Amino acid sequence: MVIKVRFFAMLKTKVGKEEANLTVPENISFDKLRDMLKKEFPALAEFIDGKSIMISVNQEFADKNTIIKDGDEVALLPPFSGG
Amino acid sequence: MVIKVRFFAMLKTKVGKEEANLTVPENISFDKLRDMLKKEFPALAEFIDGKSIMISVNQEFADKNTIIKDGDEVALLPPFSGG
Amino acid sequence: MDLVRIQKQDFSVSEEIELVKAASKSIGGVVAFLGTARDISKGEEIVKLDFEHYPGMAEKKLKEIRDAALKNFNIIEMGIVHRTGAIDIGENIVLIIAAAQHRNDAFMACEWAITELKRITPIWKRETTKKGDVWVEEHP
Amino acid sequence: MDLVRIQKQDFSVSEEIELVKAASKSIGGVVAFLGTARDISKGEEIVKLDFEHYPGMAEKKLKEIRDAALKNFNIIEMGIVHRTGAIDIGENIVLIIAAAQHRNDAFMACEWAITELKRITPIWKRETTKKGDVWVEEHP
Repeated sequence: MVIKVRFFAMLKTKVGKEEANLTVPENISFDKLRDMLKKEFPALAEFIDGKSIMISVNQEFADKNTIIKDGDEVALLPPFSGG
Repeated sequence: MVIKVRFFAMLKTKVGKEEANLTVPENISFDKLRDMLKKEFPALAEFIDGKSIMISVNQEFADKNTIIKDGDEVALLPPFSGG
Repeated sequence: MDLVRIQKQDFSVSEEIELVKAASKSIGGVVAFLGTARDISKGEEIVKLDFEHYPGMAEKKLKEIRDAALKNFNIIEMGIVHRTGAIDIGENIVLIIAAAQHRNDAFMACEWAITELKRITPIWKRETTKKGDVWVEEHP
Repeated sequence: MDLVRIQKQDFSVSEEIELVKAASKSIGGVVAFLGTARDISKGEEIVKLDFEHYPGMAEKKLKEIRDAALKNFNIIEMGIVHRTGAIDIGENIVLIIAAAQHRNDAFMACEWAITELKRITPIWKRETTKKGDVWVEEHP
């Protein structure tokens, strides 16, 4: 199945693009998705490992229990600095 | 000596005027002044006794240690309700 | 325009904030408290309010509040405007603006200042209800 | 006009307060937090700011903050506006307005909401200094 991955702020700069389509196995777990993202976007590996970024799925904060489905929109969110 | 006494809000209504001149002895103490005010304006006696009002001298809060001088402006201030 | 005032006419919150912000480009957080005339007080329907103040002394106390806030809180500027005279339901009564580099200081100073205003400023509110007029005696 | 918005253009604090006040005549206390672009950050002179947000998710989070504030605090209405894009020094960035019958509730809700906004809203600030651009990573 194919998901869309979006990048914001400093991560967008690191990756050099705003979004990417990624083919992932059906029923992929959240942790496996993290591993795939690190492999696919090595520039972001240290941020994903450092846990300084959050991951959203369909515009909601995701965690280990989040189920990823075909066509989902995943986003990598660096620390917020609004306000 | 003569002092000016000013009344505000509900006290103005009780006394029926905004201000009055009052002749008091030289070197009158603050406590003696309170007694004179009660005698002179009996409608206010219960408020002065009840300590629900504050007294200012020359636009500063006064207390037992305040010295009253000729020409001073004394005001009887009911509880504040600004803001 | 003076940063601390008592006046009959209404004020513009935006304009008052601009006045306070003019103090420094280092202002990052502004907290404003706006008191407005509400239609109900202790279950009684209010028709209108009237404010009376002790001219001279009231202004002096407001200036003392600003001075103390600038001294005791880490803020850059403070403005205080209180209206006097007749005020209709929904209208502005009082505005306190605290401006600081960081928001926590602005929140603390603004909240302190409105509490202090109610405590030490010779201003009195008369509420007109359908039953008549009454000078408000307690602090809300 | 929506009470919760993200927009490029500036806003008027007075107009936003009117929008919030329109909710009820029982509003007696309004607390507004206004975040503005200051010229110094961690000792570094700032030339300008740029804000980026996650369209859709950021608005959703702001709406969640308003809903939670209305549920958890004794307030009548809340408005939240955050700007995006380029912002010059001294300009408005964010405005949170909490309106209540009594001021304590408005202060608590407003302070909670700006802290929560910084915590959960996908908005990012880029500071331009004379040395270059940097995405701000920490909460102030």
